[in-house]
Amino acid sequence: MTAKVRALDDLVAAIPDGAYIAIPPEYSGCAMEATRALVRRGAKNLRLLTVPASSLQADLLIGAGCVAEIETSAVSLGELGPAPRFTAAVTGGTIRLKDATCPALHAGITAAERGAPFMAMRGLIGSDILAHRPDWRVLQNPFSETPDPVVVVPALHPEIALFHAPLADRHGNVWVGKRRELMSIAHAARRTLVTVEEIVERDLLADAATASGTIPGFYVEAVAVAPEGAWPLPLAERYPADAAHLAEYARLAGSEEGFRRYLDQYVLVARRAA
Amino acid sequence: MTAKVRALDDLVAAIPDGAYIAIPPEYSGCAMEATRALVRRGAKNLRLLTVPASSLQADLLIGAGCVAEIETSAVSLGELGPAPRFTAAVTGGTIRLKDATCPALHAGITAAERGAPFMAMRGLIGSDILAHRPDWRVLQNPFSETPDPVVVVPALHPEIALFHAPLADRHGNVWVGKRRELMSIAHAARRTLVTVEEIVERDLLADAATASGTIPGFYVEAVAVAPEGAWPLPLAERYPADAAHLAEYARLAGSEEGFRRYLDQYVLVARRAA
Amino acid sequence: MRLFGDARHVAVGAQSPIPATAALLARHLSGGRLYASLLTSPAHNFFTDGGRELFDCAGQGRIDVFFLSGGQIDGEANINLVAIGDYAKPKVRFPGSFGSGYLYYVVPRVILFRTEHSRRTLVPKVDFVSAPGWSPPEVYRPGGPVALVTNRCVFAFDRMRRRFRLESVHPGHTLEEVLDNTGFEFDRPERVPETPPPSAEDRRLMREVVAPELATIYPKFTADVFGVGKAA
Amino acid sequence: MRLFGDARHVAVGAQSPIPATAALLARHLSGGRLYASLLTSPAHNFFTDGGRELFDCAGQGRIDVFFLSGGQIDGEANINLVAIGDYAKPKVRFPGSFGSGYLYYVVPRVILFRTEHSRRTLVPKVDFVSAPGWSPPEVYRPGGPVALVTNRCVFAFDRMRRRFRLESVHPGHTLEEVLDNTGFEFDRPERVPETPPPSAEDRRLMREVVAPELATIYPKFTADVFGVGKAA
Repeated sequence: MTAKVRALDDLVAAIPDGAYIAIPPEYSGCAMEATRALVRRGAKNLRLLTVPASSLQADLLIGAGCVAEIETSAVSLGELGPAPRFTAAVTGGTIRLKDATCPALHAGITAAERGAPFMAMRGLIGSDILAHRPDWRVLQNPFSETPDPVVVVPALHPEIALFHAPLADRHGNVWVGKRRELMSIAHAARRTLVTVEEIVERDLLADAATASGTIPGFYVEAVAVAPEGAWPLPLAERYPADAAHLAEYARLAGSEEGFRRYLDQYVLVARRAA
Repeated sequence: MTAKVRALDDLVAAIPDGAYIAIPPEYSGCAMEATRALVRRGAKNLRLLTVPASSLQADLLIGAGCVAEIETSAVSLGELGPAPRFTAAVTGGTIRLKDATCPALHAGITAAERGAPFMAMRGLIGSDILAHRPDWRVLQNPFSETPDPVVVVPALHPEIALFHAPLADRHGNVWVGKRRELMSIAHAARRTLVTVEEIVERDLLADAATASGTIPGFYVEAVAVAPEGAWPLPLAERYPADAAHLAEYARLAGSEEGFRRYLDQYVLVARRAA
Repeated sequence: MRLFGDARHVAVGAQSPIPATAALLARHLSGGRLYASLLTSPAHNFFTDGGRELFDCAGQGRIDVFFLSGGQIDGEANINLVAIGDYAKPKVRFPGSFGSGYLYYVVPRVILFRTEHSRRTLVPKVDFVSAPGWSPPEVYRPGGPVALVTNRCVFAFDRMRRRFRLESVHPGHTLEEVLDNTGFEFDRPERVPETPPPSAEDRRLMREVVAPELATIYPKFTADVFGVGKAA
Repeated sequence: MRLFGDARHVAVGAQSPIPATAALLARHLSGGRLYASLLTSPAHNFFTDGGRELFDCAGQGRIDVFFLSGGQIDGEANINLVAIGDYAKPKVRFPGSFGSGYLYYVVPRVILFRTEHSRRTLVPKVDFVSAPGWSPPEVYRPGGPVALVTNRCVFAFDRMRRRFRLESVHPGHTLEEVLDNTGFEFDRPERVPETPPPSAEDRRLMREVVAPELATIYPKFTADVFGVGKAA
């Protein structure tokens, strides 16, 4: 076993162009420092799977031209309005888009976690979401004697799960606490790459208090330290969102030219001082 | 909202005869003190769902005549051999039995957690487990163009989840740590009744360290204090199995008459001193 | 609050400051009996099983009330959170459907809200159905819309007739104004009552208790509406 | 150990003291590289997502080796963990199938073990198939049996021929004894080798390191086999 703790650039280098990457929602643990490194690297043709929605992370990658396809339930800057580069890419037809609804993406991840080929879910019948998803199916519920159509979605097997968490140890065990969606995408993905605030020297699985919120190291290919690595997004129990910075992003990213200025100032430069 | 913390006898009185009850495996958190109270009460016609297997708890309830039906992947005393009252009831034809395999029961619970009518799973094709389960179905995988049969099992909706955990608070939040199967059956069941080692005065959801292993109180109907409530089975991080007592059980329960002696000595008497 | 019925658990999704205000107010008025889960608030989020738990909970029948909005809402209560114009090449793109393609079907009392009450938002027919207002009888659908609240009025939704009915017009607004600004047809009583305003005590609770709780997730909203200081 | 191949993760279910010994020994020999998950041992259980995680992990292709036993095992490697005689009114009832109806299909290297090598246990045809030894081509089956280890010998399983082949006979046992006590037909080489015994170092590790670790979950086994004191 090679050491699980890597430098951030090595972790980012392990993400090939064209990779199919699962990312979490903004309240969970987004690997923003790694995302900026991907943009600096000039990553291309990524296929993003947001589980289930995204904000700045997807918008930044799309605006920087790193993304060929996105499957998502929504990309939005929340209170600050629509995600401008996502919106421009969709109206401009420059990315492939698979519109979903949150629990359909959770269902696909659950199927992958369970090793099942598909998962059934309620809802969706009669919606245009379903009408535009030829890769989903509608079955008659085999347990019903009366007509009962049920949507089934295929298992989602991302190649890479990429996220940010508070703690990891040297065995690659990663503490996520209540943020269980991070555990789910690690289960579903073939490879899991994680940035963390800090590496602890103790074994996170050895203590019952931390074990219950820890992803075991055998799911994790590599971890890299990235202090404030979710910035400007929040990290639960650690730091809130940087509201002023996000407002600046929303303002600048409203135009292609402003977005380029944002990249120059915050992304393409060497890593910001903490 | 009535108070969530009850006396043990009140909690047991809330389980009606004929109830469909989900119970966890022995390494998890079995409400043995409540189980003995059920036997003393003379509970009848219970339908047990072991998620996924059981040991002393199911054997005791079956031997005492409380059980009409059991769905299980196995009932066994582990190193001490087969579960004698379960074995006698099956060979004697005195209970209805639904044989399963562990992940089929997890799949049924997952379907219930998700509000899905059924869950697909691999395995089982060509087994006699499947041959004896007319309530399961085999579908062609709708995502495969070549023949690909897949078993689907219906959602399992137990009326009651009954288990034992280390801690609860006054809001009914229950700390289970790594024992997530307890959380799953609480999600799937209509009513959840829990015995605990102790009630703490703090809010288990307020602290990130405990929150990640806590079942929120809105799933929990009632909790009751039962010190050493899993005895003679183990409770993780708290106490090991009482190996000598289990050996005595295995010896006595080998015969109907010995089992009656066991009941007289350990179950039908007033609660043992802690 | 009346729209909550005898709910035990109200959940509020992302980007919903007004519903969040209503939910937290209702929780305070219930003395804590009512669970109010705000998905994006660490302090008002009782979930411990990850991002899917809200949907699981709703599927289990444990969420009684949810709020949904729409870029467009039509007279059959279809909602559109996706796009205006041709889906493949839209004129306007909204963020996306979030959980609406599921929650609208399974939560018994869905309250639609849309602060901009105009013919642009309340349309005869949505361009994209994120979730339909009603479903044929063979479709599993324990949930659906009960009301639509706008900045001008309150509509109730009649599931049998598949139509909205005007319930009340807010103080300072008129029936004519509602008729002028609504793109779909709706029923109405002969005399349309005025929406009862929140009591002085409710207004105090919202300003003094609820708004500070909301400030970490909706800093802009609470600053603009309640004058509560922005988060650092 | 040879049977583990280049495994990264070996899991051991309930009631499997001998496989647990082998797995922990392999973990020690690998310098900790190999994950050895013993489901019923708090100290050797890396799972944090509840009782289902072993099965999930196996379904994800993350478990390389698993051990299964059977009340009966037949020559096509079908295993029976349920009953002898008529299923509806059995003569003998075993505990049940546990996870075999799934794990036997999805774990690439399943090692069957049965300490009682007799015509009672190794039968021409099992009375109940908890899990079949092989499946027709349309059935999803990345896993299955690779070997059967008994108290007398080691069989390899040939998935194409659907037959066992005698690999080696343990020291102190004979081919004739194996033939006399096996209820099914099997292939064998012209000269059957002797099973290599564990090295002195392996025996020391098992006795001094592995047995104490196992004592909390298999007190009877470790006391009987290694003379390690029973748990309190």
